[in-house]
Amino acid sequence: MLDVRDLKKSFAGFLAVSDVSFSLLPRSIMAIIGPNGAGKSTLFNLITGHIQPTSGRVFHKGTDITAAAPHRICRRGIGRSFQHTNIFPGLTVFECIQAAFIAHHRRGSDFWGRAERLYRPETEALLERLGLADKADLLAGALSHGNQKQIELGIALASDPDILLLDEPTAGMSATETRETIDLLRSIAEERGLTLLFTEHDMEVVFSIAERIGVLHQGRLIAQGKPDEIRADAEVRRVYLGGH
Amino acid sequence: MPEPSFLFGQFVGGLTASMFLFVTAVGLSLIFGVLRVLNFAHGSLYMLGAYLAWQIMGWLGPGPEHFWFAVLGSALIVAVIGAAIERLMFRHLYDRPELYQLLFTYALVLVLADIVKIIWGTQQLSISRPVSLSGGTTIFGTLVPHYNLFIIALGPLLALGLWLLLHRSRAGRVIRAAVLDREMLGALGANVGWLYTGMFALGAFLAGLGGALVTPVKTIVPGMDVEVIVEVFIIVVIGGLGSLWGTFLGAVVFGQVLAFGILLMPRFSIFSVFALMAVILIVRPWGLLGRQPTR
Amino acid sequence: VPLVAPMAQPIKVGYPMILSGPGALFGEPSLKGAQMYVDEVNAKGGVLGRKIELIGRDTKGNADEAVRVVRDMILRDDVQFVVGTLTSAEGPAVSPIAKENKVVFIAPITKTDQLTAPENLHPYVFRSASTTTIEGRSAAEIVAKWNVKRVATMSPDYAYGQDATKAFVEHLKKIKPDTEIVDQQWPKLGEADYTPFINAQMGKKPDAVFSSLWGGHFVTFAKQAVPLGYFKSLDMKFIGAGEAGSIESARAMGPDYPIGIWSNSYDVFDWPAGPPAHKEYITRLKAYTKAEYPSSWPITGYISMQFLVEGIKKANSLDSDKVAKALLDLSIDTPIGKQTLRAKDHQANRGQFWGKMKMDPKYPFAVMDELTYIDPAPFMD
Amino acid sequence: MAALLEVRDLHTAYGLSRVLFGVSLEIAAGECVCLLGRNGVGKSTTMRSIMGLTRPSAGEVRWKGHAITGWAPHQVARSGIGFVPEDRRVFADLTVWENLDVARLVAGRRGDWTPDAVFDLFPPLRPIAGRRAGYLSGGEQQMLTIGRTLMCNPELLLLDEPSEGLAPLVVEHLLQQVLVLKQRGLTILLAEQGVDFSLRLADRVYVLEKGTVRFSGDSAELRDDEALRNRLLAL
Amino acid sequence: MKRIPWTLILFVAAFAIPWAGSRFYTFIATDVAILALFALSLNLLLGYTGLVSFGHAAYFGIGAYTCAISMKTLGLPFWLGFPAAGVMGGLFALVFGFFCVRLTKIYFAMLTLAFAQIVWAVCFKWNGVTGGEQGMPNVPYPDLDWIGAIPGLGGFRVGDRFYFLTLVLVTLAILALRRIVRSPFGRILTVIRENPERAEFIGIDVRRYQLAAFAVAGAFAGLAGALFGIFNRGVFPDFAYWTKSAEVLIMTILGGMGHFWGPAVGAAALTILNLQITAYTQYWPLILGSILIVLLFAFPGGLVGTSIDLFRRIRRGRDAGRP
Ligand SMILES: Nc1ncnc2c1ncn2[C@@H]1O[C@H](COP(=O)(O)OP(=O)(O)OP(=O)(O)O)[C@@H](O)[C@H]1O
Ligand SMILES: Nc1ncnc2c1ncn2[C@@H]1O[C@H](COP(=O)(O)OP(=O)(O)OP(=O)(O)O)[C@@H](O)[C@H]1O
Ligand SMILES: [Mg+2]
Ligand SMILES: [Mg+2]
Repeated sequence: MLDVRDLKKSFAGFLAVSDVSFSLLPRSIMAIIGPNGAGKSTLFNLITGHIQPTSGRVFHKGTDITAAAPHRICRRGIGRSFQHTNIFPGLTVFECIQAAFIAHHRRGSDFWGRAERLYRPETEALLERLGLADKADLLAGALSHGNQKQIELGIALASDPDILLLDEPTAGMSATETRETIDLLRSIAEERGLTLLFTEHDMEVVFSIAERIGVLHQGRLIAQGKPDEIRADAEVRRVYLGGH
Repeated sequence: MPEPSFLFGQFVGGLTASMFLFVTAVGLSLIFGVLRVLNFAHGSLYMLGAYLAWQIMGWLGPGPEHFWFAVLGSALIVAVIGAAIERLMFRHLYDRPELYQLLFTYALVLVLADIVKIIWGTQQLSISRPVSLSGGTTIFGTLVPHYNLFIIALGPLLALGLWLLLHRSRAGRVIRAAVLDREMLGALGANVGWLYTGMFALGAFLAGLGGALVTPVKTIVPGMDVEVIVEVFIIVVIGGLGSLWGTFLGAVVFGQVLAFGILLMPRFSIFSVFALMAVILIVRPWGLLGRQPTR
Repeated sequence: VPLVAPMAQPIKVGYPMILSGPGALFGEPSLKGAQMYVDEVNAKGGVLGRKIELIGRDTKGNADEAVRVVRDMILRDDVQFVVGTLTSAEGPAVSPIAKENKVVFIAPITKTDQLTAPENLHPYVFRSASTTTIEGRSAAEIVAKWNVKRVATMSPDYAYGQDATKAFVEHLKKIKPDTEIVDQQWPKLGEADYTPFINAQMGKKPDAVFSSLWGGHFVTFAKQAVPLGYFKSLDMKFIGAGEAGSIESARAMGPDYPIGIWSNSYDVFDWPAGPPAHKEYITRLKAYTKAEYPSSWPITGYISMQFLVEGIKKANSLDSDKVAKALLDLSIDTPIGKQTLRAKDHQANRGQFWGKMKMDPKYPFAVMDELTYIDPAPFMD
Repeated sequence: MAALLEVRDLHTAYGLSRVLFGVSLEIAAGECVCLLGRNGVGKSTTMRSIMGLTRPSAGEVRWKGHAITGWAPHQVARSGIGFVPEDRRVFADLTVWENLDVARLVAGRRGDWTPDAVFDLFPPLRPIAGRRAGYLSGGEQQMLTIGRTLMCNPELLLLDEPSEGLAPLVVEHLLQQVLVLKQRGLTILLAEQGVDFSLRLADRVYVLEKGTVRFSGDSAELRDDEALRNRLLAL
Repeated sequence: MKRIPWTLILFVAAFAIPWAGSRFYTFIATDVAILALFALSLNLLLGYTGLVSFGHAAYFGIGAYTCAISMKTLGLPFWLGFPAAGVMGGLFALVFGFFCVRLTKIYFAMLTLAFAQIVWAVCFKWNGVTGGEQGMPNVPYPDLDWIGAIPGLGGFRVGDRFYFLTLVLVTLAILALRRIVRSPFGRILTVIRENPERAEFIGIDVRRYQLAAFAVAGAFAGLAGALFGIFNRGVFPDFAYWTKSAEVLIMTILGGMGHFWGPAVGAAALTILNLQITAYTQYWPLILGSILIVLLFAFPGGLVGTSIDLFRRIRRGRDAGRP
């Protein structure tokens, strides 16, 4: 599905990501964990075309997508959410999600249709599942931090990707919302056969849904494996997990 | 091939023009740092500086070196005016979209232009060069007026001073922080209000200074506000917004393009600066020394 | 049917003029001059038994704003005549509006030949101003008397500057064929920095220079040129058209004025050899504007209003067509002498004062010496 | 003993949308109090109202017995209240060290905090002291935000979701350090989603719901009573 | 509650203006209608795409010259000149926009300004084609006899007839614009305005859309310019000068960028204010500037935005008062 080979990124001499390789199987759920500043977000940014790697390649279904423009990568079916909330603050919650549908279905070259009439049922259904239905008409930028994270996720889901990259999807969500989000992710992944790659510092979340875990430390992938293997890994415990 | 002394003359001429504009432009750049909006009214402050310098000369009466008092006095008055504008009006617009602030500065241009007209009428006014600098020196076969040499020296000194203030002093760091996140700096305990007033006043001071200094080589007329504003906009933008040395470089390039542009394409000076800006921005989208802002 | 219109109804005359920005320097005094004449006429009981009401309005120096303002005055204020406009874009822009609305339009300042060129001429447009042709040729007449061969020009690069310069060059070559044009500099209109042009021109070592930099542009130019030794290098053989010798410019520069150059002006407040009418006019103007040294621009407004009023008198009617007819070949006595609107091109034989600038101990600024009013009639065609 | 900070019947709205409907709470000196509640109930708004960043429409905030309602944020800050916002508002173009230095400079309050002390608190920051803050990873920014506020030497610390985005080890470390701070006498108001984290740190909790206080009591109470916890926090 | 067809009412009211008796009203209405179209076209960039253009007058000017040259110099009928103005405005916007959309914020604004000034300079200097700085006076009116042939409209003078023509064309153009901003394309533009970076990650080719918006806005500005040239009976380099760009920017901001009709209201307000003030005092800049400042403080969301807000507040207050 997604092949990452020897990916390397240095910022003015500082190696944020170095020689990272892994592959994602279709319909798998993988978590990337690691200390702060390990290079997780940078890795995501490299995969989705946000920044250009210093060296290394990324393949999607066998095609080289290294350094392609973000919108092209997105159109290939790779969606993502951001660690810092990054939504459309001046649109209503409903419009945010609807816009993602419109963009996904490439209706943007239509100068004459009526945007408001498009993908209403889909949007409503998604909002319902996100638990944002009652906030549909509020401005997205006026929502609380946690709610904005939910929209962030919603926008990523609406573009109906095959592969979804989520950067700390539940950070800032309350315990309840976190649980709901996990359930949602799991069920959507199942329904749509989604491949999921995510980072998270909440170990409950990680261990409850990840099928595989990669551990990044100082830009290197120091371990990869099943959750239990990772939990048992002494090095991982030392640099990251601590008492967990 | 033109004679070297002629080329040198063009170079010095261009440099003089650059440094005159730099004084004003760097003020605009400072205020931009505060407002995040190009202040249309900067040219009006420049014009006020020129008129006030003339006025002070009138009050002081004839005297060989009164010019310097007039320059300093007018720049200070303009600074006070700038501070007043910031505190009484501008401050209430900070939480509004930038374009509304732009509209405000535009309205200010109208108001100030008329106030100047009401006070000083539409006469052309003029100030002579200070006696101490009225002479000239021949360098490489070109006569260079002393006043021009003074301006050429003043520009870099001013740039250096401001650079030290903004980038080498702790106060400068606070200012840069305020520009990045006004609200947060306030929550850390900074009286951002006064900081802004101070910055605005400093920017206005420089505008006034620019206007006052230029009087010995230019006529003081209504409309000099609009004339200068476009030029300093260009300088600040081609240099790279927020970059002090960028503004300096922008001014130098601007002056030289004008000076040598007329040799290559004598009748196209009307295009040259805009063509210059277009080319620079196409090649370097953040200006000569500007940086892409961090998220 | 009453034979005389009721006294209460004044005759409305629109006066679109630049009243803001740099052009206001000329527009305002021009309007003042027109107003002064109107006041004088009204004090004497008006014309055809009616008073005149002058409506001044700012054109902001834009052609399209001028059009808007003129329409506004015609449609809303019901002005019956339009006198005004300044730049060479405004005049021709307003002309079609005058034609469309059948309103007599007299241009007091606009110099472009275009305004009254045959293809643009229509029954309602007139000009009491001088033209670029007149101005350029007058200068050429003066330069022809100098002992110079290598002549250069320094003019703003737009219609007025180009046309005046062309008229100068062509006329000079005609009357003094051995002249050589060695350099032509074209700074853009409103140039802030003339140094490059000055340097470039000095490099060509001309004997004399013609310039049509006007108003504040000339002052800025001169302020930058003096310290570079430009005028000295020409031995003061510099002739500045565009009213470079007007009191506005002279006063602005005070003792810094390049003494010894030649230049022109619409009017001078001290014309020793002038007719009594001019002296009286200046006295009245001083009182009216409360200025010790009155501006040289009011005469533009004064004379054009004079033409209009005399035209109305001659037509004995306010009807546009009749007034327009009456204006043809109308001669009037202005403060600066007899002026005639030629029927052929609706153009007055309006010349200017030319002279050599000198410092007079009586005044704190330069004034004209060897003052001559050049009547353009001989070389208008 | 009188409360160090007292919030009485606070009402706050953003434009037309009303958010707080009469929140009251008290914090005694040296105490650590935690605000709990689902997303969007008004935790951050309560803190912003205390700081003066959002002006409450009614109600009162008293700090050491003085009413500070309506004070400008910088006045509140200088009187000794430090605020760590949830959205990590670092000064992006300044380096890590400069961020800390600026805070010290503008706060105008004396105290023990130095950049070095902050680096001891958050060791990952030390090697990147010269990096521009905008380039930092999410967690690094979070550490910097907390450290920066400490540089102001506050007496009361308003911590809005301090553990968000921090790695487990760092969270653990932070917890220990905050406990140390607390022992040194720092008073803390915390808004936190990590129930575990907050209950270990806090002496007392307030549970908010739709802009009002639904429950207040000892954190031990909530910690021990799972049924109560589920009822309050997992509605 | 049934929706009130405001657009239709407005159109009918506007159509009735020539019957009000004074040619002056017709003249103002023509001016306002054309400038409203101009401002609305700018708002496609400003309000919908989040692109601040300081050089929108360029396309207005290009449209004006295109139409004037085709009618006066080439003798083509209006029915060719008018669409040609739109096409040329759009084409030039496409070319200049190609470079501009690579830039952001003020850099974008300044590059648009640079191109606009170059356009202005060309108009100013190209004496042979554009008439140079004196422009091209005497642009002919289109053939309007057919309007006179319509029953009920026979009695009107040419200025009124041109107004009818303008009104119909402007209305059609505005309806098209409105359709566009409500289309999926328009929605994508708003998304870009809100967060261009994020937009890329939902698969939007941001620059392409920005360029498309720029071209569309340029085309409509060109149409407005064509009408303006005829209305003014001449085209001048000033049409493309930066002060014109500033003027239309002010109209748009003043009226309110957040609402479709905002810029039109701004255009009307500024035009009428300007006309009234200049008629009564030569200190119009002082008065106009002061009024602008007052409006700025009194109407924080622009004229339309704030009015709508106020209306909502009142309605909500009334609803709240209900049992
Ligand atoms: N543009 C940049 N220039 C310099 N250093 C950078 C830049 N971007 C990121 N870094 C550094 O690269 C490292 C990796 O950052 P990244 O955001 O990928 O970490 P992360 O694993 O996502 O951490 P966290 O869990 O805290 O979000 C960090 O130390 C960061 O400071
Ligand atoms: N700028 C704003 N404009 C309008 N409403 C706002 C604004 N900011 C917040 N709100 C609303 O105020 C309510 C409370 O927000 P607040 O940020 O205080 O919640 P919170 O409890 O901190 O939530 P979270 O845990 O998600 O951070 C939310 O419903 C939100 O929609
Ligand atoms: Mg990260
Ligand atoms: Mg919060």
